Amino acid sequence: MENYFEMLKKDIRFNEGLNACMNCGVCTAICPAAEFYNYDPRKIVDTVQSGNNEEIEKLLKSETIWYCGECMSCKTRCPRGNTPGLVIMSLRTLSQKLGFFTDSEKGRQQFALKRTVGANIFKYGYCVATYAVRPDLHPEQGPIWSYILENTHDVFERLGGKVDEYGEGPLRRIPDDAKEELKNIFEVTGGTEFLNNIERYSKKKAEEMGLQTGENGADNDYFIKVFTENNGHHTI
Amino acid sequence: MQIQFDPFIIPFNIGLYFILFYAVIRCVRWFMDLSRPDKLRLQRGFFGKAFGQSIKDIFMESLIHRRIFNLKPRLGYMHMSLAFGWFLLILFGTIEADIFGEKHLNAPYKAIFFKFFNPEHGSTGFEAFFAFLMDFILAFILSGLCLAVLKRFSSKVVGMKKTTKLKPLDKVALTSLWMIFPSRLMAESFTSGAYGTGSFLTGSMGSWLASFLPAEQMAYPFWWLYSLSLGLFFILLPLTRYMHIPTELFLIFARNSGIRTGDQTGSFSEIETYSCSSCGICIDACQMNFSAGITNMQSAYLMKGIRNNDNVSDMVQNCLLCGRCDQKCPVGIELTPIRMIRRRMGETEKGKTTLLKRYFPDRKYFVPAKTNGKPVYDYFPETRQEKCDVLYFAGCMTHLTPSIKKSMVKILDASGVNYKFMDENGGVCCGRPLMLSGQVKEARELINYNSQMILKSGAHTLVTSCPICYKIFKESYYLDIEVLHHTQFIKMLIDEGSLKLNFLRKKVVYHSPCELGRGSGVYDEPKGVLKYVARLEKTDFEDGNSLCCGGSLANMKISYQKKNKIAGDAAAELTKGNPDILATACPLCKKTFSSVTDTPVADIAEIVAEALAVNQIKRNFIKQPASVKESADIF
Amino acid sequence: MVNFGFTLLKGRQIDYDKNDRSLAEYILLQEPSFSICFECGGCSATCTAGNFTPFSLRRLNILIKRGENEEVGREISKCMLCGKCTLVCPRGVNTRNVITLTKKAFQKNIGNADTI
Amino acid sequence: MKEEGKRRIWSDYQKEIADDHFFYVRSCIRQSFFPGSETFFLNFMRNVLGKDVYENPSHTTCTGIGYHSDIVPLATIMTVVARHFALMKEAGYKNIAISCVTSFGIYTEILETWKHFPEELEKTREYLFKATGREFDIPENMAHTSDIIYKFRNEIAEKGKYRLINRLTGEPLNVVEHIGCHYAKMFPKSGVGGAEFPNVLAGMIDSWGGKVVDYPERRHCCGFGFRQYLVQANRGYSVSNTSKKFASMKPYKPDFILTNCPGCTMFMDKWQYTMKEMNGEVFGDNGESIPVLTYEELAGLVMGYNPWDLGIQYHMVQSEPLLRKLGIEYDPDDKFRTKDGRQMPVPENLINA
Amino acid sequence: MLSMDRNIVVIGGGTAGMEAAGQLSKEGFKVTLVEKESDTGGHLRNWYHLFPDRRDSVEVMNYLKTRIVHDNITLMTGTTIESFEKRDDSFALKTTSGGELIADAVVVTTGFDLFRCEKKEEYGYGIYDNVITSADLEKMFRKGEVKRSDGVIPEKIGLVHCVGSRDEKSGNRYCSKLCCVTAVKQAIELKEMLPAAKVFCFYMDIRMGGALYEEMYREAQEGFGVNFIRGKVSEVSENIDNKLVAKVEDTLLGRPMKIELDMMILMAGMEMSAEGRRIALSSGLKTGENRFFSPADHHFGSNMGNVGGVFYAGTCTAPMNITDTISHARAVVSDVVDYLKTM
Repeated sequence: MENYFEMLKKDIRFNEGLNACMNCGVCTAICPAAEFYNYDPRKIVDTVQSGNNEEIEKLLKSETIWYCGECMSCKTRCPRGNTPGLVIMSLRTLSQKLGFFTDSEKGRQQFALKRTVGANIFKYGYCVATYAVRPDLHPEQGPIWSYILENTHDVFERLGGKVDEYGEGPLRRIPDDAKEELKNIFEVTGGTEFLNNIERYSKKKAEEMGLQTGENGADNDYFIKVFTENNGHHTI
Repeated sequence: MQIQFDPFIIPFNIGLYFILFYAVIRCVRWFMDLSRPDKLRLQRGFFGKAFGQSIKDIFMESLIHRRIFNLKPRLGYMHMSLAFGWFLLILFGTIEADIFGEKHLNAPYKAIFFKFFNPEHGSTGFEAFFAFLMDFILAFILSGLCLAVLKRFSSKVVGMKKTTKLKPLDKVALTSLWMIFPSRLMAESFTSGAYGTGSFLTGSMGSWLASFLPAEQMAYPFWWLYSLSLGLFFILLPLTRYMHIPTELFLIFARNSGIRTGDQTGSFSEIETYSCSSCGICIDACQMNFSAGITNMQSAYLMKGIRNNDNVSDMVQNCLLCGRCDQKCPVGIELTPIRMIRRRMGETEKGKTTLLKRYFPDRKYFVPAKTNGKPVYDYFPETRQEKCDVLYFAGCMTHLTPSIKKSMVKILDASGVNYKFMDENGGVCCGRPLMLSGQVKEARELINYNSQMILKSGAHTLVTSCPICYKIFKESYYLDIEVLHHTQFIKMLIDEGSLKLNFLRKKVVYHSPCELGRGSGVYDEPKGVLKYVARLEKTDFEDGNSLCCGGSLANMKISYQKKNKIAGDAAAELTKGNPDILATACPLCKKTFSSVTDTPVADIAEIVAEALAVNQIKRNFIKQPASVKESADIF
Repeated sequence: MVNFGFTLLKGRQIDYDKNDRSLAEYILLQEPSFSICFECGGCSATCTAGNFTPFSLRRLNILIKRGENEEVGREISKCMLCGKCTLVCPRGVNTRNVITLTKKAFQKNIGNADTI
Repeated sequence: MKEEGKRRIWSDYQKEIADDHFFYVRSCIRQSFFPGSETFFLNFMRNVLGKDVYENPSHTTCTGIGYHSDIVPLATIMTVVARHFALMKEAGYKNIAISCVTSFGIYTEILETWKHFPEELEKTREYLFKATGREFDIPENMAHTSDIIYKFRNEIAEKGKYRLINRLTGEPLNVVEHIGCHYAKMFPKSGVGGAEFPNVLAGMIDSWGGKVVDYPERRHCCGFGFRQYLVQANRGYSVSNTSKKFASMKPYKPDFILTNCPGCTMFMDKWQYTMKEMNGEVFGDNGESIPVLTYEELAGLVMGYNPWDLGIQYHMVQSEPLLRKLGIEYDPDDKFRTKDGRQMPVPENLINA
Repeated sequence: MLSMDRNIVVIGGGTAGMEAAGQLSKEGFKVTLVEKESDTGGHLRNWYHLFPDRRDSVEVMNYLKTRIVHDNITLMTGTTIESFEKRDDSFALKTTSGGELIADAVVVTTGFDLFRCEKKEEYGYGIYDNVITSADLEKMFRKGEVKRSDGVIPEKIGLVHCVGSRDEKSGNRYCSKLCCVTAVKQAIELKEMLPAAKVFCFYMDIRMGGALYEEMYREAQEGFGVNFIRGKVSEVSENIDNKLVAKVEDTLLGRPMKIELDMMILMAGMEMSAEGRRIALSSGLKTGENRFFSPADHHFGSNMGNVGGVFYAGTCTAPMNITDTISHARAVVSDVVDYLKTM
């Protein structure tokens, strides 16, 4: 079994985020996730700093590390200058590198994120774009949203938008060479590999679960499952 | 020509017939309430050979008060003089009346007030003999009465440290009781004085009184007083602790017919509570009282509380259940079982009592609630147990005293039996503590779980180191295998020669644990083992009389400090003779004592392990590579 | 009615001021030693039940003090009353009485005991 | 509550904000949900204040949302950000103006990282060169666009047509300010007024005549939580946190909410709709919901711009009640018209409409 | 007899300074005791009762006052030492008023400053009316009335341990050692004064090292029903009925907790005094990572400075309670004597 603690130490965010923790609990006290999930950032940091490999592996395969919302409120107050948020991020990265993320319901959702946000980045050069926010996946956006999507051009034109046009302005089309550069950056920096990794492990899991993933997009059983499934055991 | 009737006898007659009538009704009610098998038992007991025994007991206990005598002679004498004396007075009074009365088989009052109706009686020699006899008995009673009166004011007189507190009606009844014999004395004396009859007591007192008083006129009011106090006493009797007088008769018959308290209230436990004479011996026996200074929960008070239908739940819980009071109770009431029943009943509200209710208490007897199937301990793992001949169950407490555990393993290995350690890595509690706290349903779950384990082992013997576990294994487990406490097991091994033990030149005293000794009647094996390996010395508290270490799991209420006080006092008593080791056979006793005495405290298993001959360990070590732990070093 | 595919969640935050602490008060009254627990965890470490399930008397004590009676109700019955906790407690807290009193209180409906 | 105490803290956190020549980077969310805000910012800076704000069409997302959804590695996002610095260098700019708070957080974090781990900076240079052949410098000044509006808040107050005074009562409006977590919580020094009592929005509200509400959950996250919103199964977390905030601000009867993070604006707006749908709960005074504005929209209103050109009609919670309080006269049938005045269909069941 | 003609300057007229001056004068040295304030006594003046026996600080103060009444002692109040330098065997000390003092040895007893709780922004000291410090509370005790700013008697009071101690964000990594016992002492006094009030201590660890401290802790639990909650308060705010709302994790439950308080008391930690820092800089005295003077040796030289002839006593070297401070101040004398013998 690899030494996960050593692997984590290779992540600078981990070194940034973890000095010695004295379990004072300021992080949990104001953590939005701790208020609604069975979750305690303090305990995660404590487990990690113990360096216990089995425990860390459990963590990497657990739901727990996926509860954080990365609001980073924990960084502000820690009297020891830790950032539980960063520790979690490094745990999540490692969990995905090792393919452990598919062991947990919340971890599997990375697939959905890759298929939406991940895809947007290459397709539009944006993480989020009006036309990519589908009302069927976002009922909470309310009636105004479908309205805007029906009249995107008119709405944006009046507000100075440049929907799908080259040049300056909100929601302008990103020039292809820029997208190309973005792509290269992902290639060079291992971003692409990372995303493929998620795709690969998810497909493996999907097979186990006997679900279709499709080549891309959100319209497949596995996506729907991970996007909507909630076993209700995440909170009290 | 004699007078046949006088109005002053009316109070007496009313009282007498009332109490006779009342006693009959109560007895019938009690009989009706007995469970069917108990009814049969009683019938068989009453008309069977148990009858003789009962009569004997009634004579020895109710009249002579043998048990009290053995414990506290002066107190015994007091009770005896009153009970037995009065009995004789009535007996001979009746005979006298029968012989000298104008006809045979007179109404009772004739006997009681014989002197009034036959004032001249006592002149002839044969009459004089009777007169003397009656005076003598009266004197006998009065002597006891004096003690009783003194006891009220200082209980030391009868060798008691504490005496029971009274409620108002008791006082009235008590005074009426006290009035009976002095008034009889006065009445008879005056009458004798007037007619120049009477023997050494009434006669001489009478003539002296007559010398300066108008005896003729003085006598009559005292006859009234005599009759009144008798009547009043009879009528109040059911409301007071004197109810124990008639009740005890019934109790003796029932007990001798083989009826026992069992685990639920019923007419037998009610009879028991009414049989308590509040003699206070249990109060003296109770360590909660004489060590911890807690003086509101002893059995006498509990019985009274139940009779008055108070909320006794706190009283019931605040007890070590060491059983010393059962052991000492002169009436032989099963006090601990009654407490246990009360614990199962949980909170009981103070019921309101009307006068009628107090003469005829309502009979809402407690029956344990039916268990709903839903398990509480759903988190227990699957039961699994390897096969073996002997199964060893250390018990929770033993896990807190690892040296006992080690010693037992060493002994078992040495003995070479094929055994398995049931709770080596901590098992499920035996259930006794839950039982003790009255939570039967929960306890049953643990019992079932452990039973499965035990059965799966296929063992023929179950050995445990903890008397608490031992008791419940014995009582509530329905196992068809032999259950032994490790002292019994070791004794067996020694007897069959499969343990080679050295003799330790050590002076040892033995503290018999409540659950093992009084609780399960195991006294001899532990002492036998100790005699075999060391020099066993006697203490002032042997066997049934042994003390409680104070650590008892039965008491949830007592504070840590008071527990320690009890433990300290007990340890001090036991180590008076400066033994080398204070030996016990219970991990809890060991733990409790260790913290309060400098004398090394050791479980018998540890001592035996220490005495184990080295070569034998080697031998079995080769024969059976079971783990041989280093010996528990306690010396 | 729109189906959003999610709902509002029940908070885990202890709202000290909204909680009902009558249970704690009852126990403190009946068993004063309850107040001196300094949460060392000795009881939980030796606990027979704790050997099989995440049951912790230390935790239970605090839950009672905070008035988190619902969780207390869920946990309390796991105890087997074996008494090891009482023996190891460095402050001499009468732990078993705390448990029994809690059960008793719930039977008396002190501290919204509807939970058991 | 002692105001001077807050002022003392604010004086400790006076970050330096450039005065002119900004390299402008857009926000995925702001441009998708509040295009009018970005447009206003640029117009206002360029035309009203006559500043030089340059936007390079080929700048992209910073991939921040991807990064915080943990699907984009650190090295990647650092390089993407580096590319923007490169574009900036090529265009000859030294001051960067960031429209998105997530981006702002990312940029700050990355600069800090490079400070502590220079080797990372070097690695990024190599990556960027390898991928794009570009080179970059670290910006001299970095500001979130709300910092810039804050800097010019008094100019706006002077030039403005309206003040944040309730015309009906004459009282200053109760304004709840919500600061995006990533604005200063990670690096208090990077935000105006620090992390605990940020001044960036409070300052605007102050100088425009409003009254800031300090409510218990002021510092609580809006509930976005990236993956916690982006995946439907997790949105319970998101809406629950928002409802917590709203429950806490409700007693103060806020007239509107001002935010500096596009995400927060969107959520606090849309979740009000959701909560209303779920259990009929509304948090504003007299049964209305609370309008949520971006600082650009507010500045626009104060400056007297046509509300409909700012795009506030495209929130779920409509702002007419607020406009009335402010005394802004608006043309109802201009509300849903195209640029060239063509009437568009009128959307239904909006809130406060 | 070596002492007669030797003068020693003691900088700082707090507990340590007064005791040291008194002891030195008894040894026969000429002592100049310099105090920047108009009166001696330092922090002791602001304290009400002292732990563990809760004796009135005034008694100790009176004792110290009598110590410095001696012909050999020249008391210079309202005087601040600018800096000093060693000229071969003696020292020249410049006062801010331009004067100069010559001394054969210098004893620095500049003491400590209380941590400025404003720096812990999330607690809103100086912003929220009813957030006060341990020192403020002592003043209230002295006045004999504990009230909220609006004059209402508080019903729920929280005491926060470790404010400005063990906290990187407020620049102090060390433990101030006395806040825990102060908190417990004040909790008890609060309960005595307001028996109806509920008192909460928010702690990370309870460090009750001193004699009879642990007993006080137990007393607080057993006798006064003070609630101890393990968790560092993370954030304080004010709600509409201007009660304080504290957010903390009940770390022993692993759950976040919210509690309304009428009053919150911050246990301000101890820091090297500004005076001390200034003198350290101007006169080349070594200070440690904790910014206190670092003595020549932690075990057998805790009174000696890095410059021969400069000595330290009391809390200018580390947080200390009155008892230790007085012992430390007495100990300095023997070091001074040894040093002057070699001159």
